[in-house]
Amino acid sequence: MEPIVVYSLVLSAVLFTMGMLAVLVRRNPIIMFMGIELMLNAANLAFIAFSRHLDKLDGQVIALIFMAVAAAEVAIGLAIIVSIYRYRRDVDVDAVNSLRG
Amino acid sequence: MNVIELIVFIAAAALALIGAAGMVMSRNPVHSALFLIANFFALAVIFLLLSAPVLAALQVLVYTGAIMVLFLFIIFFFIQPGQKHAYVYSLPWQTFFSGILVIVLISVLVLGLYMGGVFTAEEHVQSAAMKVEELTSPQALGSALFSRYLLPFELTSLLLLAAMLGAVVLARKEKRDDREEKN
Amino acid sequence: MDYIYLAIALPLLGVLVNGFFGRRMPRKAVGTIASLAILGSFVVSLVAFLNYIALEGGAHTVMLLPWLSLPPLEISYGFLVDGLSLVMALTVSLVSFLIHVYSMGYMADDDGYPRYFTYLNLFVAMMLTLVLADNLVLMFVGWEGVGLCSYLLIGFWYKKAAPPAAGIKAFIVNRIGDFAFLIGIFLIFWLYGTFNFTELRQSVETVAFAGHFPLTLIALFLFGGAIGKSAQFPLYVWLPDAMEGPTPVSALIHAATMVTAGVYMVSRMSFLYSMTEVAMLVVACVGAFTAIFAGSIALVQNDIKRVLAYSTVSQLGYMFLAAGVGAYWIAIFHLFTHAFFKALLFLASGSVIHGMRGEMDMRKMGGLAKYMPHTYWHFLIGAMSISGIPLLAGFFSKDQILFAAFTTRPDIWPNAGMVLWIVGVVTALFTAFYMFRQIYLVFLTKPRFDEAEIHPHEAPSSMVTPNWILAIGSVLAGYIGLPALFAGIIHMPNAFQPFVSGALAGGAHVAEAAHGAQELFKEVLTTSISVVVALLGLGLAFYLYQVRYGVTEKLKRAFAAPYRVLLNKYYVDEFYDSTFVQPGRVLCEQLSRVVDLGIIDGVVNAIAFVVGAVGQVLRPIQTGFIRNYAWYMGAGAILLVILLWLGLGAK
Amino acid sequence: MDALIQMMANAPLLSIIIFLPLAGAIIITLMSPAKSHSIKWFAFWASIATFLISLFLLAGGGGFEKFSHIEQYTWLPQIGVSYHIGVDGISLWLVLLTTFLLPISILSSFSAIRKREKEYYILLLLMGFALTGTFVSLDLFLFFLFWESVLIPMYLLIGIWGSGRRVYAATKFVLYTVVGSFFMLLAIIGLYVHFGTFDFIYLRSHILPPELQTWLFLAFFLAFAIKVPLFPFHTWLADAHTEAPTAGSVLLAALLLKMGGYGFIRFCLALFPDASVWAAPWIMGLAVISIIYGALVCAAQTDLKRLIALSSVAHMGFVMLGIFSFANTSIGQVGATIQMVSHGITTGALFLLVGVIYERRHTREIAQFGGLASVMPQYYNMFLITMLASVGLPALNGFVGEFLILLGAFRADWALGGLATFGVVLAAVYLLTMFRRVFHGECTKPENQKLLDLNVREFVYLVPLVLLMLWIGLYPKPYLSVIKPAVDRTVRAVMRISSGSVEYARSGEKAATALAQVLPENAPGGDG
Repeated sequence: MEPIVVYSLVLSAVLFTMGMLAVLVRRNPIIMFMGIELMLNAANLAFIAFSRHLDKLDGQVIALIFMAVAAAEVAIGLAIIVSIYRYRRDVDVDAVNSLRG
Repeated sequence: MNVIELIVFIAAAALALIGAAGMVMSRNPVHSALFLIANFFALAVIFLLLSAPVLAALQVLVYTGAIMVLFLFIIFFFIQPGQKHAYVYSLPWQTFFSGILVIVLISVLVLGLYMGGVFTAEEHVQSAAMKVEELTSPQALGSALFSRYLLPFELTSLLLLAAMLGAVVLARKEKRDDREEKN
Repeated sequence: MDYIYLAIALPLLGVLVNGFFGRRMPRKAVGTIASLAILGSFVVSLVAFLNYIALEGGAHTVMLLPWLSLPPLEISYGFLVDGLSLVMALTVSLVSFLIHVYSMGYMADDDGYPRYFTYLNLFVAMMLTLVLADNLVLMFVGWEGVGLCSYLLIGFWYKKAAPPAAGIKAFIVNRIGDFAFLIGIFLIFWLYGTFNFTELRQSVETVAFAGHFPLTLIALFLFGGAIGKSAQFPLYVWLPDAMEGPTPVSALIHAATMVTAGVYMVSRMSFLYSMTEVAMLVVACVGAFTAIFAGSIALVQNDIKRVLAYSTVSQLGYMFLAAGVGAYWIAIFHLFTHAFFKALLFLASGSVIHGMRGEMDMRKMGGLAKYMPHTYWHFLIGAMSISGIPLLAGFFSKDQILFAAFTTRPDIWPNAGMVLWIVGVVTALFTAFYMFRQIYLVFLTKPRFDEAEIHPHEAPSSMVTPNWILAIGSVLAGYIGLPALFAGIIHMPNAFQPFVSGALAGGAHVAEAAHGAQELFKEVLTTSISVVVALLGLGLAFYLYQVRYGVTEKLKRAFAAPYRVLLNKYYVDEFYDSTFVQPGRVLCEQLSRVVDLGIIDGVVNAIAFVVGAVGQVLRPIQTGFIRNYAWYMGAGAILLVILLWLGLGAK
Repeated sequence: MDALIQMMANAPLLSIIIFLPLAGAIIITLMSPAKSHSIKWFAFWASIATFLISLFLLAGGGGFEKFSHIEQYTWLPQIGVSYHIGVDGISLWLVLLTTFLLPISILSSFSAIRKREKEYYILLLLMGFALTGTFVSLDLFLFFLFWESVLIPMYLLIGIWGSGRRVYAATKFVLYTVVGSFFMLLAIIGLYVHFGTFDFIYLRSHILPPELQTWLFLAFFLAFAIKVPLFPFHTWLADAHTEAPTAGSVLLAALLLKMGGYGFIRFCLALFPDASVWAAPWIMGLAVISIIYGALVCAAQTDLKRLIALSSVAHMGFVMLGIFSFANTSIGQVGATIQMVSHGITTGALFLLVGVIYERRHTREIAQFGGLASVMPQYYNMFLITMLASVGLPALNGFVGEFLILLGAFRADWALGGLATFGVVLAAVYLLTMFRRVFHGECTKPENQKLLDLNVREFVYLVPLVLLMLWIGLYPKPYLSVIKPAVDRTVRAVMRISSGSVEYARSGEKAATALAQVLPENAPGGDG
């Protein structure tokens, strides 16, 4: 495999992990969203790396579709955050725990 | 893979990593947004290196252009700047376990790559140069989208429509009666 | 004569009429309809009786309707008309008719009048079904039907506390007897395949089983049923309590008809009993023991009806003694005569109670002869007849029983005859004593009550006339079955025995077989002994109660302990209560609370609790924090990857 | 007239009988709850119509040995399920009992039910629909469908219109039955997997090898034993009865319990003969325990309805004893079938009678009553006859069933038969003591003194039951002649196995040796 592909795969792994870290650690939902975006991008990177490696367009098409998905997701996510925000002024994920067992 | 590409790649990778770290660590949401934008630019460059010009452009246009702007828009409008949320972690165990999980994740991924023989495989002989350009050219991608991948393409449009509707419904201002009913 | 079933249909008709319209009809009408119904069945049985004699025809069955017809099992509404069933039918219907007439007067002012006559008619219908049935199951229908009617009639005055309890006691004790009867029925079916008496008789006599075990088993189980119904030793406790019911009921059910059902059943199944020595001996011994046991209790009872109740139990013991020694026709003959004089005694005591405004305790009576001359004569005739004073019905029947017992010689226990005879004679002594004690206490001694306040009066004619008929019956009834000894003297051939024995099995060792001079001598000996004993009893009673009245008090103090035991009926009731009733109640209580609610429900509720508890354990996982959930998702995803990877790796 | 009968005979009678109540229920949903009067009478007339049509089943002529009035339409061909219904001697009387008791229970709840009458009558009609369906379905899938659909209306009936701990009782009732029927579903699927079809007629003619039968039999056994109820599984019955409304407990006692018994005869004996013979001694043992235990527990009850419910446990113990007494005659099974019908009538009547005083005094505690005989003479007579039928007095319907069952049981196993016969005595004990405490003695309590006697409506729905009791008791021939051939046909397989196999040697031979050392082998009573 070409070094460029290998390196980008490694990079994608690291980025994905940092994205997850952001999601798990941070309490501000917006940051969590950014973490998710980052994870998505890492995945895109991996796809494109493989597309390059296998010389097929499939990887890129999927990456493209992922972007659309990501956009949709962000729209909904932020709308929820806005409604939470309007309801209780500050936005702290841990405060919103009324839906528990 | 010649030396220039390597240097560019390393620079971009470094930028990406810094962006990601900055996004995670920074206390001010605006800063983390900007860090993320930097990260996306670095990724765009790497996409170019991986000969995916269309996606690199889209990455810049869609991700940084649309999504990050939306983020910033939300941040500016709804969250007073300078509002430092206390670093007090409400879930003491959460960070510790997350750390463990992250380590496990990274080790699994890397091990997977290693076991998959990624590092040892020999050079992939470059087929004809021309094939690469026309392989990843916008025309090829466009025709692929409308031939083999027509169904996913249409479904994505449907998805976007749904998302739009959802966002509008969720974020609209309540009418007067909703507010009375709420408080 | 194939409309014998009318004898049952008429009383049933009476039941329907009185049952539905009784309340709306005048009292007189209700009483007359009921009595006419019984008179009708008496006439029908009389006609059948005359046909039976005229035709010299043997027994014949009248098939009415199939009842349970499942191919191996054929039970139908069939009625057997033969000597035995006719004698019973005649006795039952005649005595019932007289008692119905008597009840019209006795129950005149009772508010449950129509209900009383409905139950009485139902009783007679059921008794006739029992007597005329041609198969065991239909007999069982009559058997339980009679038990039901005795429950209803004993508990007739349900407002008071005691009668319903006595009614239930009677029904349940009868039911225990019926349990044994049912087992007998099942055994018979699975061994012989049929219930019909005639078929059964043929198959029992033809299918000779090597061992007699099954036959004895059947006989004993059937006898168990008879013990329940005819109040023999273990299951007699219900009869004395049955006196809670109206007196005519006691007269009809607990003296003349129902209690004799057991004797009838044993005689009807005589072909089976005579095949097993053991069962016969058991019947005789139980009969003898009950006779002397009940006789001894009757000596000291103070309630006028309870004395008669125990006397009935004792006389029934005599009948079973006769059946046990193989003299079935004598048992039926004693049953026939007993029906008359015991019904007479009960009705006479009814008149006494009626006259004394419901007073039953003999110690508060006395000197009633001058107030109630008729009733006094009735009572005297009845007493003399039952204690075996010569020339009266009781003498002839009881004497032949003693003679039959005396001469019997079962090879299991050769001198059983002697023991049974002695027991019989002693019981005869008791009988004579307690009957005349009753006469003195009630009629002859000084009145021990305030005459002005109660001013006893003679019973109305509607009660006295039936008693006179019964009195004549108690005198003449004995002459149709004279023992051989007297038959010669008054050349009145013994008509009863040939008439009845057609249906009965000729017991191997029945007395009348050998009639040599030596037998005659034995008969004279036993007869004279029983006469002496009867007079002795009379004299003893005369001495104790007439001559020196005070002495009985001293005797009671002298033999205080035995007197108390006898007075309390050997504490049998208390024994039953403490060994069966109380533990039974506690068992039910425990079963219901501990086992039903405790264990079984406990297990079920425990399972429900466990499920709940498990739910509780898993509850904290849902913390509500999104980041926890995110973490779970992440961990899950990674785990999945690892598993997949391992899986792929493994392949 | 006979043209009408002919037309009726070949019309799809059974489907009409099943779906008419359903149609009635649907129409009632359209009626407005305000007009409760018209709802009540409409429901009543709908059920009466069903009953009259069901009488045409008899008019159709033709013996009921094989299944008659068969209707078969393919329903889910992919998995081999067909809407296959038919009626034979065993199920005929149960169907008629259902259509007969439905109008009675509706009539009896006219004054008893005040709230939400519309839903109440809809549920009652649904009960009729589901019950009739259960008794006539010849396709295991269809049978299971109807079997489960009975639960829903019953659950709601107990849960909403019940009294006291009704929710607990309703849930317990549903859980018990569902657990049982879950195992039955597994068995049904097992059969389907093995044979590829749910059709009962096919399954009946292709018997599984003995070793496979045991587990499937146990699954069916559990489902039906809970429904019967047999000894260890009976605690739901007492709660369900005490808390159910009058009409509910009438249907529950008279028909739901029979689903278990019917299931045993129709499915267990026909489909798993070897397993039935293998399990017979155990089940007979449990049955006898049910009889004795049920009776003893009854004696200690203070609640009238609970007492009658537990008496059903004892009576159904007799039915189970009858079903599983195998001894080359089918007397026991015929007795069990007729006993199911007569128990339905008797216990139905008893619950209606309890309903009468419950409506007036709103209490079921026996201690509250006393001396009712003097206050309500007509009621006293009616209760007396029903109670005597329940005790099993000859010339009334209880005796016919019990006598045949005990006769059969005695042949199969004389010890158990003898013990069961003692149950007859216990029955008298608890019923008579209850009767005395309620009716006899002085009428002391003021509330009891002013109780009114039976009114016309109550007479209308009690008299037919009493007449039926007398008819079955005095002349059961028409009933038995229909049941006998059908039972023989169902039980033939089991008979062949039980007489040939070792089991027979153990149970039958034990009876033989005990009874007679030298019994000639072809004892006259033998050939069933």
